[in-house]
Amino acid sequence: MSQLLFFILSTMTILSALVVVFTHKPMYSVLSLIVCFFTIAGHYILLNAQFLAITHVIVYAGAIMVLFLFTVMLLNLNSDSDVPKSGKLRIAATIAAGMLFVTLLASIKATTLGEFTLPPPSDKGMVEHVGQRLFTDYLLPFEISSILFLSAMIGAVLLAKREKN
Amino acid sequence: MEQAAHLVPLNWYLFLSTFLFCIGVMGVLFRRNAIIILMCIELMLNSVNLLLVAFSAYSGNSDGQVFVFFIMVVAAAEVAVGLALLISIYRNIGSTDIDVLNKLKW
Amino acid sequence: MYTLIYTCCLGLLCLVAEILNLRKLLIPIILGGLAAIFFVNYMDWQNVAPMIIGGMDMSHMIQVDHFTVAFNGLLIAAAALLFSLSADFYKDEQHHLSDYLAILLFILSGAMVLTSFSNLIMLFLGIEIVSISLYIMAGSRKFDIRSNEAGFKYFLMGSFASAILLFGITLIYGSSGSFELAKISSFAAVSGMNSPMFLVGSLLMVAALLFKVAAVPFHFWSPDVYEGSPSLVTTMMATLVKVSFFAAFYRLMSGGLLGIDGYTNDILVIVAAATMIVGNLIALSQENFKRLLAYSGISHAGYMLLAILSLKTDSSSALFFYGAAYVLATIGAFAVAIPVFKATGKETVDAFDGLGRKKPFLASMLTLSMLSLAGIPPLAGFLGKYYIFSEAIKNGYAVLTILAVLASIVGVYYYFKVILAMYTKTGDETEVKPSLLYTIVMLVCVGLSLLLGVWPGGLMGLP
Amino acid sequence: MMTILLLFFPLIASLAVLLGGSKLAAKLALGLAVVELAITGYVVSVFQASGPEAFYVFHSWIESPKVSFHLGLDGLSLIMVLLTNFLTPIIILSAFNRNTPHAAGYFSLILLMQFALVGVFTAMDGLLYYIFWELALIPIYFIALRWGGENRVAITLKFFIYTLAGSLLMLFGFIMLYWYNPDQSFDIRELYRIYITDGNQSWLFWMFFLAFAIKIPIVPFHTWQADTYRESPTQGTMLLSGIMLKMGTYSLIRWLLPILPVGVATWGPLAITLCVVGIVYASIIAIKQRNLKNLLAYSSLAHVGLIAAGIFALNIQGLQGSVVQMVAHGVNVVGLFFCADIIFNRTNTNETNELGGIRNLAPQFTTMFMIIVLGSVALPLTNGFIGEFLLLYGVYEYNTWLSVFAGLTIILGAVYMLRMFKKVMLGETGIRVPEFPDLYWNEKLALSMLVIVIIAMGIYPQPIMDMAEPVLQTILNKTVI
Amino acid sequence: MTFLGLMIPLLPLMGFLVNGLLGKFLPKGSTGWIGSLSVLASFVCVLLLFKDLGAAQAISIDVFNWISFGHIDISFGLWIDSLTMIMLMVVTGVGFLIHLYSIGYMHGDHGFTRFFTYLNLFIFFMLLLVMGSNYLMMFIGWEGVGLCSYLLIGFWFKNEAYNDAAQKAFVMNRIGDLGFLMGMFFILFHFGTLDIQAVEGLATGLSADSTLLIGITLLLFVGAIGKSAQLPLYTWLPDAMAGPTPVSALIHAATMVTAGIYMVVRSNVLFAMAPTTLTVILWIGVATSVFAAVIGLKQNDIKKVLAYSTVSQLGLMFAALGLGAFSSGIFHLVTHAFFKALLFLGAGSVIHALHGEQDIRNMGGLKKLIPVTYLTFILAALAISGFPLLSGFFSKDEILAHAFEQDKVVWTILFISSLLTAFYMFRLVFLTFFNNFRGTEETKHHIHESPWTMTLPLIILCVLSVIGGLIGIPAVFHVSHLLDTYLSAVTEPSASLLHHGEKLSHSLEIGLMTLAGLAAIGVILYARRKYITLKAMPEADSAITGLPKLIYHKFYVDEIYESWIVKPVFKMSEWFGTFFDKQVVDRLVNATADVMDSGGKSLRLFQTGNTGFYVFAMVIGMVVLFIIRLLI
Repeated sequence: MSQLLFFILSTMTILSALVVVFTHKPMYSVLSLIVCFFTIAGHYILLNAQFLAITHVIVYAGAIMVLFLFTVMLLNLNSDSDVPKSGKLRIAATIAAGMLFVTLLASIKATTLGEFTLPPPSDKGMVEHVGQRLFTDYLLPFEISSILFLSAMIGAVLLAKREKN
Repeated sequence: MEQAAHLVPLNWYLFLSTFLFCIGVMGVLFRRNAIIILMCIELMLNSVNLLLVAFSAYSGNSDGQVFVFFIMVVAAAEVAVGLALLISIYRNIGSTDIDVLNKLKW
Repeated sequence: MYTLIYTCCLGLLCLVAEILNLRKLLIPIILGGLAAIFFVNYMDWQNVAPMIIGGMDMSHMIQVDHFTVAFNGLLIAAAALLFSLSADFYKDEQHHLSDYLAILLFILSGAMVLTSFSNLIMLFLGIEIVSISLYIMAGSRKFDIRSNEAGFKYFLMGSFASAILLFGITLIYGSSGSFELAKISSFAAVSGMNSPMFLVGSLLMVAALLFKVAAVPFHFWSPDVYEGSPSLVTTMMATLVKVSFFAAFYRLMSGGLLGIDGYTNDILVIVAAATMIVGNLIALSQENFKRLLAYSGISHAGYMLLAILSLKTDSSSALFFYGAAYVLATIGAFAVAIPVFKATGKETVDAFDGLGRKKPFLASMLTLSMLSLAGIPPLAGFLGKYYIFSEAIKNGYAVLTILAVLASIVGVYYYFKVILAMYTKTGDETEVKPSLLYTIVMLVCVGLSLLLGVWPGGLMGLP
Repeated sequence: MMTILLLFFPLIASLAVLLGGSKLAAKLALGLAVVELAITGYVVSVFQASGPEAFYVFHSWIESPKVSFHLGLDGLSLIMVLLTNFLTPIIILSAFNRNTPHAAGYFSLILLMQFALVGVFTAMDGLLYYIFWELALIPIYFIALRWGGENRVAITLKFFIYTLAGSLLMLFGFIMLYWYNPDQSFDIRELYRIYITDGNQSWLFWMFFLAFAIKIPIVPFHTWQADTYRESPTQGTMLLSGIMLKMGTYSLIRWLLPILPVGVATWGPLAITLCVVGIVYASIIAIKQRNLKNLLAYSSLAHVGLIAAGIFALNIQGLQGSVVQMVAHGVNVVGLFFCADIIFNRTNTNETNELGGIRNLAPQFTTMFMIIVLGSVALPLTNGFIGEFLLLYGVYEYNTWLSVFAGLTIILGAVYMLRMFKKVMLGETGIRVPEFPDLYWNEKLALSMLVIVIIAMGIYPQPIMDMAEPVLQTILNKTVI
Repeated sequence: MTFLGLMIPLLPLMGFLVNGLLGKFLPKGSTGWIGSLSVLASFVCVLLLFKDLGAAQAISIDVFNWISFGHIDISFGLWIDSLTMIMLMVVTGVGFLIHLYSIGYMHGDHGFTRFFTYLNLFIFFMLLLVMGSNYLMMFIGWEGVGLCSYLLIGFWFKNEAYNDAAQKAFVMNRIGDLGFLMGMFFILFHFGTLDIQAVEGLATGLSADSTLLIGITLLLFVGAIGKSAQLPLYTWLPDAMAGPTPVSALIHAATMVTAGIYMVVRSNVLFAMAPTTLTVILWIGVATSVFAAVIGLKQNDIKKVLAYSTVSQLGLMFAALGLGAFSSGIFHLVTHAFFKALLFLGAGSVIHALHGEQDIRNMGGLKKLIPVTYLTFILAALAISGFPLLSGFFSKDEILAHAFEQDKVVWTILFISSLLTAFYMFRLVFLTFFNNFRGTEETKHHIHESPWTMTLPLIILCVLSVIGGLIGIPAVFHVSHLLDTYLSAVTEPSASLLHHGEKLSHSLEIGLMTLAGLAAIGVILYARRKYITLKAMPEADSAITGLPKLIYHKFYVDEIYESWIVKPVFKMSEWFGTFFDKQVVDRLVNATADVMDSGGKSLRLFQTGNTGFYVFAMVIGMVVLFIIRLLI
């Protein structure tokens, strides 16, 4: 059952990811990426990370992808403006990525992870636990990430604001 | 449920993530449209997230999950800045094709 | 211990100052603040204690030690010099001044995270704070296509590298079960070599960090970004940021991956060799000054990798000294270059034509900086180079060191190209007038370069 | 204390001249250089009584890679310092009445050069020595670059990079020595004692030899030389040929022979062969050189080749000869280049074909020039003879046939020097010699000093040899394996 | 006596210094007198010393320790014994006369002071040469006189040819000097000292004719070949006639060129112990003697004839040394100094009278116009030709007798050579002084006898040439051989080492002398018939053909040297300098830089500016790193 679910979700994930890469229309890419994110959220639930799954949907599908969508529409991008790379480069890209995949797998194939088993469901994935950790052990990174946000915020405003030349 | 999940080896997640990661890499190499490339990078980040959660779940320690939060934070910040840059570029050259960006070379 | 926090606060203060209309006082405030932070940092040297926030010990996130304090001191000093340059540099962009300065301060705080992290999450956050801020700063001249291009290129490749870094972190986490450097280190020492996943993870992390320090073959971003970015940002990238990344690299390798150095070092040897060769050779034919320094920076990265390679015998002091010498020389060079660029409107080497006749003082400052970069005694650059070579030889990298020696001979040629332009060519009669702060920065940088070259004193062997 | 004063006085002088402004520069520089010479004279006068121990200076300098500020003045160093400090005022004097632009910078650089040279000759710590060695390159480079001839840019850059290439290899060699040294320091006393395996000595030899061979220069590493000499301003050429080359030969004696005896034994035969081939090669080339400065450059190449050959002969007469000849060659070559400059100053050319008949117009100059030429062709009772005699005898003891070959310099030297003298000074008045005022006071003074030394040393060289003897014996004993 | 010994070289040195440094402040003309008187004073010292110093005595003066290194000490020392004494007398005596002569000869010359300066310097160096107590001291003098020779040959420096001649002399001497130097190295290395007396003492401990001794002596002899103008290094001497005539007389006839003879005699023990070397010397001397005499037959320049005659006579002296007859060599050296100096001075007087004309084809009939010159000149010519009872007769016959004792072939050749000498000398005399003047009337009008400063030395030398033989009257006349006896202390050690042939019987010796005398007279008469009676004239240059042309052009030796040695060296210089050094050695250096440069230029093309490519390269780079890691 779980394996079946895994397979279904994985197939969807991979297919939607491939669509993101191969489709000509940016809009399709965005949409299929959203699909992809939803399937990943499914994986999270499978892995007992319920809070994360929610957050994932909210942040990615809800915020990031909307941002993408806005941009695509704001810039009025469509398939006409999207010139594909030449054939040779596409082949080269595929080969390079393929080689990366092969070498990565070849390098870690010896790892025996099959013995790992999923522990019984616990509250680890629950908001209480995660929150607890986030505000104790991970307090410092949490605070520091605010600096990151602040910086990004200022930057985004700085860059995207329309100004007179 | 738990019985069934039991049967999904961690290796599969590793494989899936790696594959997803490489699709993302391929997308970055494959496309010229900056927005799509950005999306492919998001894809790569998500593959990492997936793997982290899987590791976290299987090892029963929640550090991985917490890390994913931070990755999301960073991803969001990155996207915000990236899209802002993109807009700024688009205003100047009217294109999101990265091949047009070759003033600086050699 | 709290320098990091104070720096962040200083950044916030900047933003507040904008609201309070204190724009004119910004630079003095920052410089004063940095001085205070420097002092705090100095006090830390005497009394290294764990960081405690809200009653919680944060030493699993941040580990303040002598290494940290030393590098933080260097970073703060570099930042102070850079801020001194910024007053004049952003004269025409007053309305964005506080934004820029805040971001620059955030970069400094990110860099401080990099020198002190003891957890991969802090490493990641530090890198991202620095990188994302830099994407912004690189693209901050938004009507300048070149700046756009620089920012965006840096952003695209940087994000890509971040993804790789994350993948590496994940694999390490998967195999060692922790993000904490100490635990990773003990895992690496015990079973690191037997865990392929761990090794692959390390390799991916190393690759990502090599990207950040612009080592071949991950260096492609750096010339383009250096050239396209506003000069001050370029200066920052070349100095503060580069050194902080190296500190992070060193910390990661020595604090976490020491157990598998047999695995990573072969890779680093190849990369270091390629970096020194490629950086120096391409720099030979550069006309743009910033681009030239970018390639020179690549080659310096190659030399600094020698220090990373020899960390078994604690080469941190060599890395530190080299970094200090490099920072001083580069800032000194840019302190001359920025006013010259402004006056001539060119950023090529021939912008300096005839400077030796027009402004002998400026020319001599730039000359000394270049000589220090080229590693010629009695300037600090020489001792730095010597120190690093010495460490590398001690660790048995004799052949690589010979290569480094030969590469640095090539390096002399292009540094002298600048000097020759100043002294042997005649340029147009544009008046170059650096402000007082610039002059002070030059004097400080060059003076310190000379002083450190003659009297390295306690700075050698510091961390 | 005296050593420190001796070393740093030129540096202070250099700064003083730089700040003193261009109008005063020449006089100020000369005055300060004379003071330095006086200090040297004082040191020499007390040296006999006090011995070298009185002049050792030792301070720790850098802790972590142990570098000490270790200066010393033994006989060998003192001779070299004396040479430097004797020639510097003369070099400065030679620049009088020449209207050098930016005089403050010029003389300041000359004095800075003096500082570096004294440092090279007194440093007794490997890294300290190396720092001075490279430091010496900078002022001379800028002297040549800013005040040099037409094609100076490319030529001086080549010179700089070429010599720097050698030096960096030496740096590498020093670092290797540092780690071979169980106590891990650069101190010469310890470097003299350390054990290095034969294999390591063999390749370390090249690290040092290349540096010195480029600086000296020994054929085939000499191609920077003639061009640089020609393009440098005269004072630069004098510094280069008169003193700076001696850095190489001095270093052979001081650093290479005692530290790497096995390396020297292994590669010495090749080195000495190179030197001797270089002597003949350079002498032959010199014959047909049309530019006076080029000719002198090649002649200098031949002479220093002999010095190096004498050093590699590894016997006391070779070493003594090299020391004497270093001084002699320094004095002679400075004189020769000064004469070339005097000619250039008046005729605006150094092409021998365009000169001639100067003897008639300037008899005093001719006499001085003649004596210096004779010194450099090693006529007995001039300094050159003592040196060449000892050197050739040293080479003879090493290998008879090599000495015959090296001895060709006696013949070829006469050929090119006299040919040059004839073309430049004798015969009908040359096309570029419409009028030729005889020596001005500064020229007369400088040349007479040189001439006096040339003859005095030729008649009574023993003080120099006595001074050098103990040092050389010690070093020689170390080369015995 | 030490004081006197020191004064001998110091006086000319002082003359040199005074003239050289203060010459231009002194009244014009006084410098000549200063120069001359300093030499005269030196001569007086020599005479005083001679009076005090017994024949077998010697003084050694160590002035100071000159060079010492390791275990070797070379002192700046002087050594005066009977051999030195003779040389001193010749050098200072003849030297003074020539100085005196020069006052007249050089009168009015632009470089009058300079001339005397050089001349004094020469005397100083020549004195050092003969007084040096060790080989290195001798070498100082040896090279020093070479220098003065160079300066004086090129005295009239505006003339390119003169400068070339001067340079040639110096360089050729240097070739010999290298041999001498190597010889010294051999000595120093094997004996540990350069002191002549010590070396001789040590050498006697070696076996005779050992390789070492042969090596040493041959190398020293190479030096002598250069200095004394023997085959094959003689060509500089005829060219050296470019110098003023007194110079030719002093340096290139009487003193410097005989330094080689002196050196061999000084080291006679060494040479006596190396018979092989003696044989070499003998044959070189013989060959030079006849070769130069043959060339002398066809020369038309009055000084060139004398120059070749000098070469020939030097050859004769070397032949004597080769025969082991060291004192005979010195004897001829002394007499030769007298008459050859006289001949040159006479020639100078002629040239002076003719305002520089030197070609005998343009002379003739001068005997009435310049009678003193004529008379002294002809007596000197008779002396050199071996006219009975004149000085040359005795010294030459002594050598011939030695030759006859040991080797008839040598005797024959030398005999022929001396006949040739007689012939060309009288060809010279007759063409110069007899018949009618062949120059322009204008010139003839101006011919006048020289002033007394010039004629006085002529007369004194003439007297010496005539009676000089008295110091060496052969034993057949039952008078003691003064010179032999005087020198015996020096030559004794070697005499015992040499195995002389059968002593000639008195009758045979007298017979040989008679034969030589008669033959000389016969040749003179033949010359008289040819040049006075038949009024034969040397052809104009263009008319000379065949063998005479070969001789006239000195067997083209100069040309051969020029094209076989000088030109190739110059070509090599040219080739090395312009091609090899620049295009090969330097090109290699530059090529390194070029490789770097082009490497950089091609590498930078990878920096395309295309982000896609950059990322691609990163990925490939990572893949490569992985593959490397997988494979290693």
